[in-house]
Amino acid sequence: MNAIKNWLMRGGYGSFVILALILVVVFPLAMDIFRLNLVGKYLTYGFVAIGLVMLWGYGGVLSLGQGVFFGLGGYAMAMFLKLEASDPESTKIQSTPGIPDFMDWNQLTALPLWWEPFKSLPFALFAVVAVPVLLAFVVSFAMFKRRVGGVYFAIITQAVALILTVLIIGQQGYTGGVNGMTDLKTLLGWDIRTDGAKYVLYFVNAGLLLGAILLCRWIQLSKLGTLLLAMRDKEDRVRFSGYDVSMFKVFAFCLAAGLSAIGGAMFTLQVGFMSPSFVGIVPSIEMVIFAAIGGRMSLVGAVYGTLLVNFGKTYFSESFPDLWLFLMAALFIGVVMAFPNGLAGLYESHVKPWLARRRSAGAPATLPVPPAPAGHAAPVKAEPALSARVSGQTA
Amino acid sequence: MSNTDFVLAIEDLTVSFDGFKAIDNLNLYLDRGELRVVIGPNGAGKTTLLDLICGKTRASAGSIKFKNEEMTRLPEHIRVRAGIGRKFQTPSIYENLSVFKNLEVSFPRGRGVFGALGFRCDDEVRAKVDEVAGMIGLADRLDMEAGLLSHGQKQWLEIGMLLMQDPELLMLDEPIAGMSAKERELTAELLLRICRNRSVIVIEHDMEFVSRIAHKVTVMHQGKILAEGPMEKVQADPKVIDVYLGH
Amino acid sequence: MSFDEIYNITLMQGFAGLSLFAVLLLMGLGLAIIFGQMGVINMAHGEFMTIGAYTIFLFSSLTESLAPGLVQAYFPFAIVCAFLVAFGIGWLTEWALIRHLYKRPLDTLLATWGLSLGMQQVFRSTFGPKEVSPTLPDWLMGSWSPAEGLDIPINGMFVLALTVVVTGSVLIALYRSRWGLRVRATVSNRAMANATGINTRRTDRLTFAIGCGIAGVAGAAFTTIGSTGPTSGSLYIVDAFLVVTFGGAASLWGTVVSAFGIAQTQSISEFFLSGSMAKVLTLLLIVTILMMRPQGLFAAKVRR
Amino acid sequence: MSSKYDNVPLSPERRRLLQGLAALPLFGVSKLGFGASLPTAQVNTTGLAITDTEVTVGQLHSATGTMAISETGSIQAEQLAIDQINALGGILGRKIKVIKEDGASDWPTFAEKSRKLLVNDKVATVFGCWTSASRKAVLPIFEKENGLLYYPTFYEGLEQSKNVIYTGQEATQQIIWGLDWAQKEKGAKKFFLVGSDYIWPRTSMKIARKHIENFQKGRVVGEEYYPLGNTNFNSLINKIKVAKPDCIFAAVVGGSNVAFYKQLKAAGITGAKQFLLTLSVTEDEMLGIGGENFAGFYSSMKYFQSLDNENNKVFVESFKKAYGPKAVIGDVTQAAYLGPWLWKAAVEKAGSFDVDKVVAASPGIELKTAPEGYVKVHDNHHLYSKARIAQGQADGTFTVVAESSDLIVPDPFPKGYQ
Repeated sequence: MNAIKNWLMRGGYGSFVILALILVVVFPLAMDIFRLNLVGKYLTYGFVAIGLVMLWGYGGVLSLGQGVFFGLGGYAMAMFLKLEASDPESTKIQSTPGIPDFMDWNQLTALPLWWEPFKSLPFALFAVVAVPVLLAFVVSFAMFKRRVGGVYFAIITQAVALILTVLIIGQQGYTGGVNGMTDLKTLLGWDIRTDGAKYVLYFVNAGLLLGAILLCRWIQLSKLGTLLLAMRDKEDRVRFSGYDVSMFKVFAFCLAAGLSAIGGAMFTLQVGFMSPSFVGIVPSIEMVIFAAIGGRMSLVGAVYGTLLVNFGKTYFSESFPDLWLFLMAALFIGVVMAFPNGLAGLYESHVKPWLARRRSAGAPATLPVPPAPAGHAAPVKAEPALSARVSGQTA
Repeated sequence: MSNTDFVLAIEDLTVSFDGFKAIDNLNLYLDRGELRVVIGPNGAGKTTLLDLICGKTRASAGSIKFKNEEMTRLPEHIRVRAGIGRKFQTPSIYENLSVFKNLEVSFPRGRGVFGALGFRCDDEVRAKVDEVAGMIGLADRLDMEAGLLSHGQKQWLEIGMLLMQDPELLMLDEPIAGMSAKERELTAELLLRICRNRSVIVIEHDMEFVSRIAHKVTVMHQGKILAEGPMEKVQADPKVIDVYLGH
Repeated sequence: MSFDEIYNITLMQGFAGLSLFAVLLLMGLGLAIIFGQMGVINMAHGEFMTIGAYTIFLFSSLTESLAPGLVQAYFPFAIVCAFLVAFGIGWLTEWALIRHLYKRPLDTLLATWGLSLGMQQVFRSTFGPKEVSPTLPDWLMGSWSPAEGLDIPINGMFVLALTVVVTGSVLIALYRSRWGLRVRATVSNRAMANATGINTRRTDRLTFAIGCGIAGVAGAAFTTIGSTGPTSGSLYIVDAFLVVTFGGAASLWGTVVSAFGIAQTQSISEFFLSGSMAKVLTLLLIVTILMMRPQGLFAAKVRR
Repeated sequence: MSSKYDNVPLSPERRRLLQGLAALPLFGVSKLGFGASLPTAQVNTTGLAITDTEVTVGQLHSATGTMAISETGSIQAEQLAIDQINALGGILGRKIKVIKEDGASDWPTFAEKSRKLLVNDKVATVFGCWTSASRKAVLPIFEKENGLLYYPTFYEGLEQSKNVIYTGQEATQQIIWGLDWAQKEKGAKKFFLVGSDYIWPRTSMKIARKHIENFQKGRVVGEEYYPLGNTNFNSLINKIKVAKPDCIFAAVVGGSNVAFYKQLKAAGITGAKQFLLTLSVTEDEMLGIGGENFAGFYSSMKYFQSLDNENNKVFVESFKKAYGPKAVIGDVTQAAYLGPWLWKAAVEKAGSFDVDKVVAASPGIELKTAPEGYVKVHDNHHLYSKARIAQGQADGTFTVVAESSDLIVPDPFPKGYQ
């Protein structure tokens, strides 16, 4: 017992276990499949948020173009699903049956060559991660080698997001344009639109997200994590200790890109389509705020931040659509001005000392684990939104 | 000059910022095991010289050879791995990490991305940390957060972080600035101890300290070398006196 | 196609590039001051432009209903007012928001992004979601036709002239006025500037407000060539940042040159390629050059 | 938005309770009170949110974001029609209750909200969507959950769904007659096609090109697309000047529209000198563009606010009464207004709110009171409607100059145009 307890305390895994319980047990029991599917969708943004924790919180590099990777991952998945949905039988109404509908609308008469490999699921899954990571590598290698950092990097990632959006929209014969790729139906014959499939996908998604958190936590606890933190404060010292600082940043950027891409692919599977509205600048910045609200240093906090903002968005846009933007604005400004470390920081600075005071008599004092992910601060905060949504649903 | 016994051979080194020559056609040779002190008035180009050697600044012209290998075009981390260590003027340590972590991170293993991922703190690392910590007098402070150390201790820690890598050339920019007399004394001893098996370049203003540690002194002025030699000789040089007193 | 026609088209295309240059420069100028001189990333810059545009619209509506006779004359006053309104709001923004964040430049980015969202909603609640156009005086409409088949847009000339005036004033102010001296002193060494008796906080606030005011003028000028809606500002913001970054943030001349380069590239490639591809090409070119020369076109070499 | 549309949905428990009560055959007091003709159990066999006194419908448009500019008119028109229907006693004795959702100009949000309306709120029908992208995003959901959508915008065609009634024109209805008119009346042979870069302009221009080249034996001297939101058209205008077309055929949308016409005017291309026919300027867009910039150009639509008939006079009057004298009505606004009325007619014909029955009853539904004149639902779920050309005036209004003599048959998959 004590061994487990120690393990939980040491790595800050306690909050992880709580999150896992919430995602895997509480949500599925408390929500109907419609709400659960929504949560699943939010959690796909969680991948981006934890990627940003690694990149921004740990690496000190802010990217305003994470939507690019989310989108690329999503598109790679969507291409496979779209091809499967476009068998000659169900597209016989087209002038060229057997190719995706949007190609037919744009007078393409044959499947473009670079689409061919996406007929294979293993290739598509490989591409989901490989394409975004490769792009991330090319972009970041060039820039970090030349010491482009901070604000400049953020602005260039924005430009990349803009370029990709314009490209996707402009090349609609190959990409589906503004509409994106819609009407995705089956994965190797398995209908992803049924309630059963949505449950399965939700658990796969939650599992992957928890796995991703563990992976990132492991990286944080490795020397690489120490170096990332060290670089953020004393970049020159790290460089003059013989480390190739730029490669560490490239790694963080590629890691964040790969995670975002997995999120994108899971988004496509759960929502049933992919569109360029995720690639652009606005969604990319929104994803940054998910991480900022949760706490840019806390993996678990970032997931809570994502859930909280999205629950808020859904709730407010249903009830007070006009207020939503004001609330979003207030969140941005408030978090930046008052709680730079987000909910996790709030938990560290207020809730934890309070809990400690209450317990101070019995339990031994806990060692402060500097960047420990926050635990129960967020769910407490999220409760009003949650209960409003959950009430009356069948369990 | 091709192959030499010098650990460091700098020839015709020039760097200019928008036409202003901070280092102007400079030549400097450093022997193995030598402790060289560079002195000179403010703006003479001392720190710029160290920046050029370690790669922080790129040379406009000239050559820097370390153990007969051309360094001028190499990136900083490669120069460090070749054996050049640099300490900055203000103590540059990881304040949020423990002393132990500070030293551990500086251990020259697992320097690539995946190497760092797989790095484990084994006995070899611990032994090295203990050894260095003993040298810099922080053996009993290993678990302390580095930010809580005194100013002098921070300076020593940074030197210790360099020692973790066993560099063949160690460059220290004003290591005793802001130290108490007692700390200066300890630092001088430390420097004399560590230069036994490596070369050291020190930038310093404190003449008493300089005369205590220096094997040889180089006087810089306006990006050029004004004089070079043993302390007594340099101190007697009328050009040097002129530069120091004429201003 | 006759020689005359080719000549005319070349002239008009040349002017198209010039007027795009004017637009980009006007967008970038305010930002160059705020971002370049102060290091603050103002994502609400586009919304400050929108403030200017709505000021013109308000003026136009008021003039039409209260003093229809003055429709031909209101525009210059409205531009001055656009500057003042944006200046005032910029002043307030600096006081309420920006001054707390000087040490965290990436956080100013997030906070001002939030601000821009809020401002958009204010516009929507005040002016409605639909796009509006002020009634322009007749002298701003149509074209100047010095020869058959040659039409030079008057609104383009107006924007160009305004850009020249604004840019000129900014350059003069920055290099000839006491404010400029204070700004440049603060930029190069804040602590020293403070020590020599410059009130850097006041300088910051004034600088930020002036940058916002120029954004307001830009927005006002754009009402002659485009539309104004609650989200118009977000159309401009990335372009504006690219212009400034590409030019080299700290240099106003860089901004001028980069606006010129980007405008000519885009305008010429648009003429020979499709509109979407021209945009992609221009952006790719900018990003590639920035990757090779991250400090931008013009950057001061500083001994560090 | 005015607060009068903020309908707070019933909580699910309460709704279930009401449904349960209504299912009790003896509990028919309220029915008598409202004089309803049919018991709920009979008109609602699929568990929709219908009580003895109320039928719940959804409305799904963008109240925020870039598309709010365009969709506001549709929101208002649908609400007006619903208010009017309610004032007449509702449908099958039940008042219409609206759950309004905001798609926020974001396609995934549309998908999320449509699923909420269908799965959670069990609405009987949805009036909504504006852009093709939002419709494409919700379409699989409507087909999967068997919902019913009334879609108001003129669009690119190439689609036909059991679960959608398209109250706007598909592309051929808007384009072909207009091009023929341009050829006949204006003698246009050389066309320059300009559009924003997305599916609707591209498909429209594809149809236009085929028609011009294969059927009219004319020439397309240029075809250009600009990114959505582009505001700089000077290079394009020079290209047009080089090509010297008889007709500029335009489908530029959104904020680009305003910049496009302002810059045309500034470059000396005015209605007096150049013939321009557009598919994308209604009275709504005119507000932003400004009449002086569009004066003399032509627009091809099925409806204009200035249409001179009794239905339209009444409609315009009630619309202005509801939304102020400055309110304008564009083509889509009118098409959106048709939605609730077409649904009412279909429900009453079917005698049921069940989606399958309403869908089955829809083809052949006529509306003699439509502001645009007589319309009828085709078997392919699009409307038969007339095509009209109107010329923009300096005061921002349109003057109708031509009207097809017959209703044009909708043909979402036109042969010879693919």
